[in-house]
Amino acid sequence: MSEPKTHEPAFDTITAEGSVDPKPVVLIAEFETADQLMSAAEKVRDEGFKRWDCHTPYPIHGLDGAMGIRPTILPWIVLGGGFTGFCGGLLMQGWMNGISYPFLISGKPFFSIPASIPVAFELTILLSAFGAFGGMLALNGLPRMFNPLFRSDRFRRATADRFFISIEARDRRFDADSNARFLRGIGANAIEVIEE
Amino acid sequence: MGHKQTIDLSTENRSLGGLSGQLIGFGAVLAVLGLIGTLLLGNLEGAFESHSEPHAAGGAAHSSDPTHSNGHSADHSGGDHGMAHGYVSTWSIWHPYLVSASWLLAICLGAIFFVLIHHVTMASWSTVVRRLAEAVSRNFVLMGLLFIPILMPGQMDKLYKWIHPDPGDSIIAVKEAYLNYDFFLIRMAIYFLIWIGLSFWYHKNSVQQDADGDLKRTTRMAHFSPLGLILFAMSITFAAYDILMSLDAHWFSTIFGVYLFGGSVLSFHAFLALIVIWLQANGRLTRAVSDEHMQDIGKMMFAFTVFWAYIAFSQYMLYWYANIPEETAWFLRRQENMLWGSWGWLLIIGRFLIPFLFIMSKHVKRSRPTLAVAAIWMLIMQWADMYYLVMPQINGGEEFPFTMVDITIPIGFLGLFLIGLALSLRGHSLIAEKDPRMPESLAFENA
Amino acid sequence: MTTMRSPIFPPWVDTLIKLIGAGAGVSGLYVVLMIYFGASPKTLNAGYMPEQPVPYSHELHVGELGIDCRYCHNTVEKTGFAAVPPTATCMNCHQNVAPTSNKLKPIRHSFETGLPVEWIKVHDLPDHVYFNHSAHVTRGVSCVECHGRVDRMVEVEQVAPLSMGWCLDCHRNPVGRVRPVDKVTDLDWGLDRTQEEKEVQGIEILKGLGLYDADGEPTVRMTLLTNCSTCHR
Amino acid sequence: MKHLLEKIPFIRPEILGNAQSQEIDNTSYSPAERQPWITGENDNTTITDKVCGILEDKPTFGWVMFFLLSLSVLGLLGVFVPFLIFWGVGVWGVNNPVGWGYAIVNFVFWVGIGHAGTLISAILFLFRQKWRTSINRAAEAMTIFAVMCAGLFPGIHVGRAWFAYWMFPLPNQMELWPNFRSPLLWDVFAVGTYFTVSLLFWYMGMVPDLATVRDRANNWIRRLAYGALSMGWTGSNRQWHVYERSYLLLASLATPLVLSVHSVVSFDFAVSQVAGWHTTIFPPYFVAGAIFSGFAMVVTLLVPARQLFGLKEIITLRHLENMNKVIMLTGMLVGYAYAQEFFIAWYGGVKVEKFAFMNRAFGQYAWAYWIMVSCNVISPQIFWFKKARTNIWIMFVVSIFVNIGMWFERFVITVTSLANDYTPAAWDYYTPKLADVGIMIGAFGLFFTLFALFCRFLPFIAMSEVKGVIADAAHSTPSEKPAESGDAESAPSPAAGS
Repeated sequence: MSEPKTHEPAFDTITAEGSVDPKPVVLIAEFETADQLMSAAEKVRDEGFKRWDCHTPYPIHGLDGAMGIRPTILPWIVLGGGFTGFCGGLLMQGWMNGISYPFLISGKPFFSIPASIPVAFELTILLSAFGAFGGMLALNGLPRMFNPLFRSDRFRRATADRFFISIEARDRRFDADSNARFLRGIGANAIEVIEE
Repeated sequence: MGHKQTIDLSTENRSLGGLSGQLIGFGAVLAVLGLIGTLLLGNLEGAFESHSEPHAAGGAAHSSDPTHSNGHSADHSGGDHGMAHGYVSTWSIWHPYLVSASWLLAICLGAIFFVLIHHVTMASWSTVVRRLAEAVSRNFVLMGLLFIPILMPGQMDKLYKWIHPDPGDSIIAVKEAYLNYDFFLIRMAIYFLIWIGLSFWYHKNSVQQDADGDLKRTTRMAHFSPLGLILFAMSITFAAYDILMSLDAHWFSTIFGVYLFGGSVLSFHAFLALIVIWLQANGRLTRAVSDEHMQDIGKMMFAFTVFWAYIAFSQYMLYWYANIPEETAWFLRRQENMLWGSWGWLLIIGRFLIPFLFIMSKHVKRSRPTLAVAAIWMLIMQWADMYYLVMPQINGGEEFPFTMVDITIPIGFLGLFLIGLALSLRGHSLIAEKDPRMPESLAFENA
Repeated sequence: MTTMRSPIFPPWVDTLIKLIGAGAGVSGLYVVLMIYFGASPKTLNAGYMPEQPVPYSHELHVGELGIDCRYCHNTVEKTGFAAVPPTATCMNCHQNVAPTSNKLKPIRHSFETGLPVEWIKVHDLPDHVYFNHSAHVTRGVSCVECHGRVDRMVEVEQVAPLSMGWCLDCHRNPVGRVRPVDKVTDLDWGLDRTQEEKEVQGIEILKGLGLYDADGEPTVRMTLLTNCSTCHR
Repeated sequence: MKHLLEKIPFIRPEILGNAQSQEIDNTSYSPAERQPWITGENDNTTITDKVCGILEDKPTFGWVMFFLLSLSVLGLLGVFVPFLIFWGVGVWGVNNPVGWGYAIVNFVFWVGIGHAGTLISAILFLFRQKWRTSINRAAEAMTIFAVMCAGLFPGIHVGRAWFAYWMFPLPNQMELWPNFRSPLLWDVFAVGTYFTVSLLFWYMGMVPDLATVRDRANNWIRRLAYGALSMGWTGSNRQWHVYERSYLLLASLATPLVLSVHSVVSFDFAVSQVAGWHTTIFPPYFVAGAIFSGFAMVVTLLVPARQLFGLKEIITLRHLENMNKVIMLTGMLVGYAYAQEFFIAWYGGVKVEKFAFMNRAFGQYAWAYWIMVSCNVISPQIFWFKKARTNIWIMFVVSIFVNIGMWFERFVITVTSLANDYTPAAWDYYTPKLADVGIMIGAFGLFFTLFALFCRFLPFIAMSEVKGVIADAAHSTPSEKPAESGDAESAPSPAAGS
């Protein structure tokens, strides 16, 4: 990985405005098709990179495997939310109508399971959904308004019709030159390094 | 999608072959066991005495109990509550018989629904198992035969009070135009004609396609399926009213047909999972039906577990909340005493809660042993549900009329059912060989 | 080739979002606490002590001289409304007692002209509440339960919040708050009793009213105390 | 016929919108192969251009007219809601014995409309129905707006609208809690949860598309607005992984939720003892009716929208045909429920029940009943014919019929049972007043205004999902053929496609 630089670097560099001592933070490689990305991703994974990612306009079936992403813990968060909602819903109704404010109306029991099911059910769903949405944001670190990737104009097509691999400078195997050559070799048609 | 290798069907063992003998043998053993058990235990418990003695009834477990002395049906139906009854309150052998018959009928109903709905939606994932469903649905013939004894003139009044209503029972009098013996027989004939017709026609077309590969058959089956579904919907609804709801001729519920439907589809998927697991354990269809398909069958089991609970809750909730006597009577018999009350909880927990939590996970659905456990459990629960619909009328729900024939009859019927299944599966492929959607089905993945 | 570019949002936006999030949480909590404590009738209504046209001291008249509440508020046992006494009631005594007092000038003026003294109402319930004094006083609910130790007040102030929840507190559990009917205006009553003793006696009184059964369990009539239409007619 | 219509200026595509897309018939069935969902020569680039174009190009004449018209209808709400709040609910026609009038009819109607969105986005997602991708965004938006319209009615019906928050279990100085045994409170939870979850689902589905719009934006307002809304989405696959899981979970949560909402709404009626309301089939029947009316509204909206925004290749005839099939199916389910109600009313032998249903069909509201039956049960039957299912004019007309019919269904249920209840002495005929009608029409204005704004400012099609469908189609066609090709070719297939 430490070959001497003998030619012009195979990538463009984008530097942050007003940066005093620009250092590379992330490298992006563009691919034309999803298939190219898929096979490239497998190779990047096999190369031993850790802090890298693919960027695609739509979720690509099988890419998780190609990247070696492990299953998320999100279902457990959702299950926890649902459990809280159901028990909380029953306890809330039992306490409010059965203990705190028992109120006789048309001879119905203060608290009963059948009449409590609808509200407990809705709260189960509501809190599960909060778990699913909030959990998704938390696990993905969103919202993340600032991202060095947004400095690249080319990268704007990542949400439209192009496929990208990004490698962070924090990765142990990061080296702009050799990484760029490696990615070119596996089908990237453009490489950019973003510096800050 | 495109990354999965397509399975070559020609290397797959896809005929029942020697297994048919095994299945028939196993079925025969069960049938004989059931028959002997029923005769023996039934005799011990006095089940057949009712033939000679019109009022004799009740299980042995209770016959020694002085407070529930045998057979005073006249007392019970006329005297006890000072009101006319819409139901027969005396136990007869036909009660457990009907429980078991409706239990297996539900599986057949689910099977024909499966065939129809997958044609109407042009679904592909299910193509690999559709032949099995077609074979199961052919057991309607057996079910028709099993229902004949109940419908005999001298026997049916042991189940259905409306045949000989109490004098002055104005509620039954109102519905006499519908609830009368002749019309009932005609309706039963129509239901079974519809069911047998649909199942044979779909099975025939499907099997013939194995030979000629005619795509028009697929089109024709798809074209007929919406009409088939309408026939199915109407027949299952009124069959549910006739066979199960009219056991208490005073009681009524508009959702009752949907209730039977939910349980039917659920128990069919459970049965389907078991057939597949059994076939695969014997080296049939080992690769054609993949984990992905099992997961989908499991998903349907999960979905209909929830659906059943939804329908059951809707029915209970609306009657419980409004608290109108003629509607709650049916539920009161089922929850006013410990035994039937516990049975209700058994259904809530055993039929909904446990399966719901158990097969929620994808791993449980994809693993054969766990799915088999879930499927067997669900089939037992379907039986428990039918038991709950039929039995609590006896003695107005005061007692728990469990006898050993409750166990032996379903075993015997299951044996017959398996023999019927073996006969239907025999002689042709276990898979709809030339169905145009087979490649898609084989390559199916849960994405 | 090197190009320079700035992204849509600078890095501090993410910090700002976190701060806003935390700030929203804190201010949410602040609003809740403000409403709970700040807007509570305990804060807003209790302690209301308007200056009356005549500095009438309940402490002097009731506490020291021992005039019974019902001497002036003479309708409490018969009607829903606790009458504010007419000037004539004052003059029963004050024709003779301190007849020339400067403080009593408005009283004398009222007596002469027939115009009422413009007392300021302290315990004022909303119009949609039908509070009936006789219903309470004749069933053993003492004046002190709602009005506090008026016999020690130089100027009358509102002690209780008089909120609906406060009313319901007692309506849900009246056991420890009732006393023999003849002790209703005895504001000192019960100081020598423990709460438990009061409750034991309270149950006996409520039994007499049919609110508790012979076994000391609340009867279905108890639910009338919390029926909407009991207070909102 | 079609050519004639296109000669009328207002229907001519170039006046209505940028209709550069072509109508391509992809509705023929062949058992051997499936028709593509997206027609024409479309790839990721053209899809992005077309969908983003709707909100990047200048508004079309058709859109401006539609928006202004909706806005002016919305004005009715601005007039009548303050009128109602100022004077009280006496301005409505409700009185004894019909204490529930247009307000609940409209509430149930709009909640019902709202069901299609979640059905399409959640249930069809679970059933892996790829045709949802072209229509789910618009349908979900429609759901949100319909539920907003629905929420309006209970909100203003409480009389003192500023106390509407009493419906929620908030700690208060009165030390009171809501009555959880009341089905109306279940409604608060059901509709509230439904709105919240639908909103989350809709917004979450939109995040990747908002990022697309952000990345194409060429002025700072758009970059800022869409940048903020898209939360910094980069299409990262590590994020897609969690995102897809979350989407699946939300779909599996929304599925029972959508069933529960109209079930709970049906409880408002069915747990009572009012004859004609108290029927156990109400919950599933209301759900079927809700899906029925919701799909009809989707068709009503999408048929013009695909024309207006040039989306005929993305929302294809086959999409519309499938929706029409669902309309036909649910229409028959509703018909099934009508029939069961009648049968059991007779079979049950309860006189008041029997009277309630006979009265519906032949009593003073027979006109409403038969409007309902002909619109809901009879009119969708035309979809047995494929020509009708794939003709946009016919489906548009039928969808309007269904909307009318389903409104009348709620009217029939609510009013007939109350007007002729257990006390014949109190029987009366319900007549709405001006404020009833004004608020009902105004709610349509609110709905269409919001929908028009959505069309202009948010991505109308779930681009990222449509791209996935295109990718799947590209993958599956070549790779699945070879293994069984021998068999497939041996079959005489040419006629099968017709």
